[in-house]
Amino acid sequence: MSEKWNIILRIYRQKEGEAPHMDNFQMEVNPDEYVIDAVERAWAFHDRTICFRHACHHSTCGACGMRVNGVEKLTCITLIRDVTYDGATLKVEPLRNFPVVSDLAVDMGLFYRKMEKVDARAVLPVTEAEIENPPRKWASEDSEYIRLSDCIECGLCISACPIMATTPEYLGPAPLAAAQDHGIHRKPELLSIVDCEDGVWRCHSAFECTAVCPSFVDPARRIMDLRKQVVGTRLSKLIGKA
Amino acid sequence: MSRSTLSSPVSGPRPGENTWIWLIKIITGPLLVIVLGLHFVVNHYLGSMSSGLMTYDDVIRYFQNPIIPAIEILFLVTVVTHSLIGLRGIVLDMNPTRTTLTIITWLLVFLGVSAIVYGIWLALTIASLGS
Amino acid sequence: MATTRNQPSARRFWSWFIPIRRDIGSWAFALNRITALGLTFYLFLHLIVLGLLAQGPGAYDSFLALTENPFIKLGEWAVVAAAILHGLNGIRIVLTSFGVGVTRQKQLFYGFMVIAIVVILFFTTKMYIG
Amino acid sequence: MSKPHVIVIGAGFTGVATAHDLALRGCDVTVVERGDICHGTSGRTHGLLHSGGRYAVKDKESAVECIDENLILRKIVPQVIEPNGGLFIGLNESDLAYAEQFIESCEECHIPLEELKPQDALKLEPNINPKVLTAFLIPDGTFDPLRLALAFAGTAKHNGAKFRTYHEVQGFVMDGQGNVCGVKVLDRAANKTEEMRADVVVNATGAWSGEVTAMAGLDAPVKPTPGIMVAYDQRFVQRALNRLNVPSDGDIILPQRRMVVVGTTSYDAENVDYIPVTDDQIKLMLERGSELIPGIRNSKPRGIYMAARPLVGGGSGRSMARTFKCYDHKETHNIDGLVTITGGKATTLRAMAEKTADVVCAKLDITTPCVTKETPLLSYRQYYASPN
Repeated sequence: MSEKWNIILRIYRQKEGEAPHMDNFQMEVNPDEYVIDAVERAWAFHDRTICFRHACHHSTCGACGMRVNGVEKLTCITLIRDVTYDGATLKVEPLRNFPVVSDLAVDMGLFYRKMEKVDARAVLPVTEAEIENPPRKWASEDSEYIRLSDCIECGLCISACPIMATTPEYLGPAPLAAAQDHGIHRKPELLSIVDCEDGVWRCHSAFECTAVCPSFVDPARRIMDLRKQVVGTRLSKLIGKA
Repeated sequence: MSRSTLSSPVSGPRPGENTWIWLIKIITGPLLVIVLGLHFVVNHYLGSMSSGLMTYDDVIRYFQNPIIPAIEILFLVTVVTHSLIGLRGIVLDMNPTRTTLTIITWLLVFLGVSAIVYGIWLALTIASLGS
Repeated sequence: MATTRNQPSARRFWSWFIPIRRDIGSWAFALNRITALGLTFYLFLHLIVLGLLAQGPGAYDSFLALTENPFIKLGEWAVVAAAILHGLNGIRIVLTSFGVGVTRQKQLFYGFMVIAIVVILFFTTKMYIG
Repeated sequence: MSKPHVIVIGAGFTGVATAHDLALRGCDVTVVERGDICHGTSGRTHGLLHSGGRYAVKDKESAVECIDENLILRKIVPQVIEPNGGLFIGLNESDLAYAEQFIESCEECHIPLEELKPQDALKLEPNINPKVLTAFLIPDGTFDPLRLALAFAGTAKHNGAKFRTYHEVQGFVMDGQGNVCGVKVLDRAANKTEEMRADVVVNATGAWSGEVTAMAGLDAPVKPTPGIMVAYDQRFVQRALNRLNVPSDGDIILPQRRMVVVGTTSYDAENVDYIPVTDDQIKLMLERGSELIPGIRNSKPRGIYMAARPLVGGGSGRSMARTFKCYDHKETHNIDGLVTITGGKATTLRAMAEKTADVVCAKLDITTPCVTKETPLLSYRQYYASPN
């Protein structure tokens, strides 16, 4: 059943101190493979100096986010069939708004530090209210099971957000979504972190983050909800004082 | 201008924006849609010119009813506030330094206040011309 | 050891206005920003022009004659169009900011744009044929 | 007296855990990795926090290691674990026959076990095969592979360890007497080579440890044994699900975030750098997986990948022991300064590090004992908190 396609894998290359350029690799691929497999094969058989980041290959770790044909994707769950066709090129570039370590590998340190600043939850109860309503039906409702949170800190939303492109100081969609996941009422110290120039007020409703989020987090909607929480808290404080 | 963020720690919350600035922008927005709608109607229906625009005399007559200058001044205040807050938002997206931001903020405030004062004076003089 | 390329920097602010391969939200964002800049420029131009009213009928009415000039008329049409587009998109942002229709923000945008086009067509006929 | 310098090659589970242990025992550690954290097999595990149940019957040694480590990891790094337990389910007669041995062996390996009636099992996990005949509750769990490694790496970094990612070891630096005293490294991000000196070099490159020891003219009896894993886009169960039989292909299903991961197979492979996924194995996972959870048939795959286990010792595939070995090449090949650690399971990363650190500390006559059993790890994001 494994069909064969001949594609040109066009990879962004950059070593420290050298000007970035694009390298083309003529490759035979199976369209039902994933983009990360093509990149890994380019490293294994074509050019051992290609640097790229990957780990779990099934969208739980968030390491393999890249721009595929200009759009942010988790390359481990993006089928080659969905992003190119036989005889075409497949352009792979690093995520935007992160310093490039080399080629496709970027340094997401500052992004992780922002997630730590809002103390984003890594694990949460399975029955925690889902963002969708009605909430997804879990196998057993009344359980006290714990699961890893939806956000896998892959950085796609950070790369897609037009405001993130203006300043490294902006918290960005994922940290704000994590703050919303806590809720200001449950974690009041978040108020001063998100109610500022680099917080919820910089979002200009492009909804790009939700468009590229691979993990059901819907950060844009959470930012809007966080805004309501902040306005509500500020108003009640004002009325409380008055 | 962009330094590597490799080792930069997460900076403290910067006070350039807050709930109130956003709320004012969000409240003046829909208010504007209503008042601007009114303004369009007036400008394109009540005027004596074929295109509906108002000549000098139309304007004077229109301003006799005291409610009109009041509405126009309200409209002026909302539109100036809304647009300058929005403009400041765009400036923020240019990642200005603290001093640049403060200078620009005060410039915008000055521009806004002088526009409003000038507008009020203009509306009152036009209203007085009629009597 | 990482280079500073590819990093957030305000220098590339023009990328706001060319959201190729981006989602409809970015087009709305770009449209909102362009119309906002246009409207703010017009606002202050409009204030200055109205100043002529204070100098008596001659100055004002003679300026009014200018509105027949096709370029000025087109400019005025653009202002009307920009105001309608910006206004309706602004309503979308207000609604989504308070959670209304936030899961259907695309449909909201398309809906508002249809209304905008209808209203603009109405005003165009009013201005050019009316 | 300055701290002894140890270079650890490989930032997979074993490498980062060893760095953590050695940093706590007062060593100056540098981890050298050609990719990023979890670039090799460690990333592509299915994430089973092993209770040892699967190996209780046939490989008691590694089963006991697993259950001990399972309980320790739940204590020291809870924020990367889904501690919801596991379920062994029997679906046919041969499964029932296996139950007898299974209960005995688990008790022998002090793995807590509780038999459930079929309807109770179905009440706990409604999506499992309704034709379940018997079920056993067992303390399995699942973890996020990258974050488990980052938790160890972050804590190690906090205690002074340095991480050189995208640095590929190309050879060893030998002193006059044929002993290893450093590594020749290519910084792949800058295309520059450099030499790094160390008192001891630890080769923690798992399935690649054979390739690395070959650079010193030695061979390590590691047999890369790949296995396929297929992730599906629905979370059918809260617990790890195992088939009650002799370990075979496609008899484990693990929940992880909003997915389930079906594993695995076991066969020999030569080229470890790239192991292709074959269609027949994907079909096998779907077939076997849907025996355990029929619902898998109408869910979509979300990531299909291959990972090469670093198995040690004789035999091949399923018959090989899952325990780990630590070689001090001074004893095995009279080459001092090089220690290789390979084999083992993801769950036993702390125990492997303890054993390796014991060997390294003995060589460096460091007497501080291992404390990783009771030292809680920092948040995995700490790895990014303090830049290198």
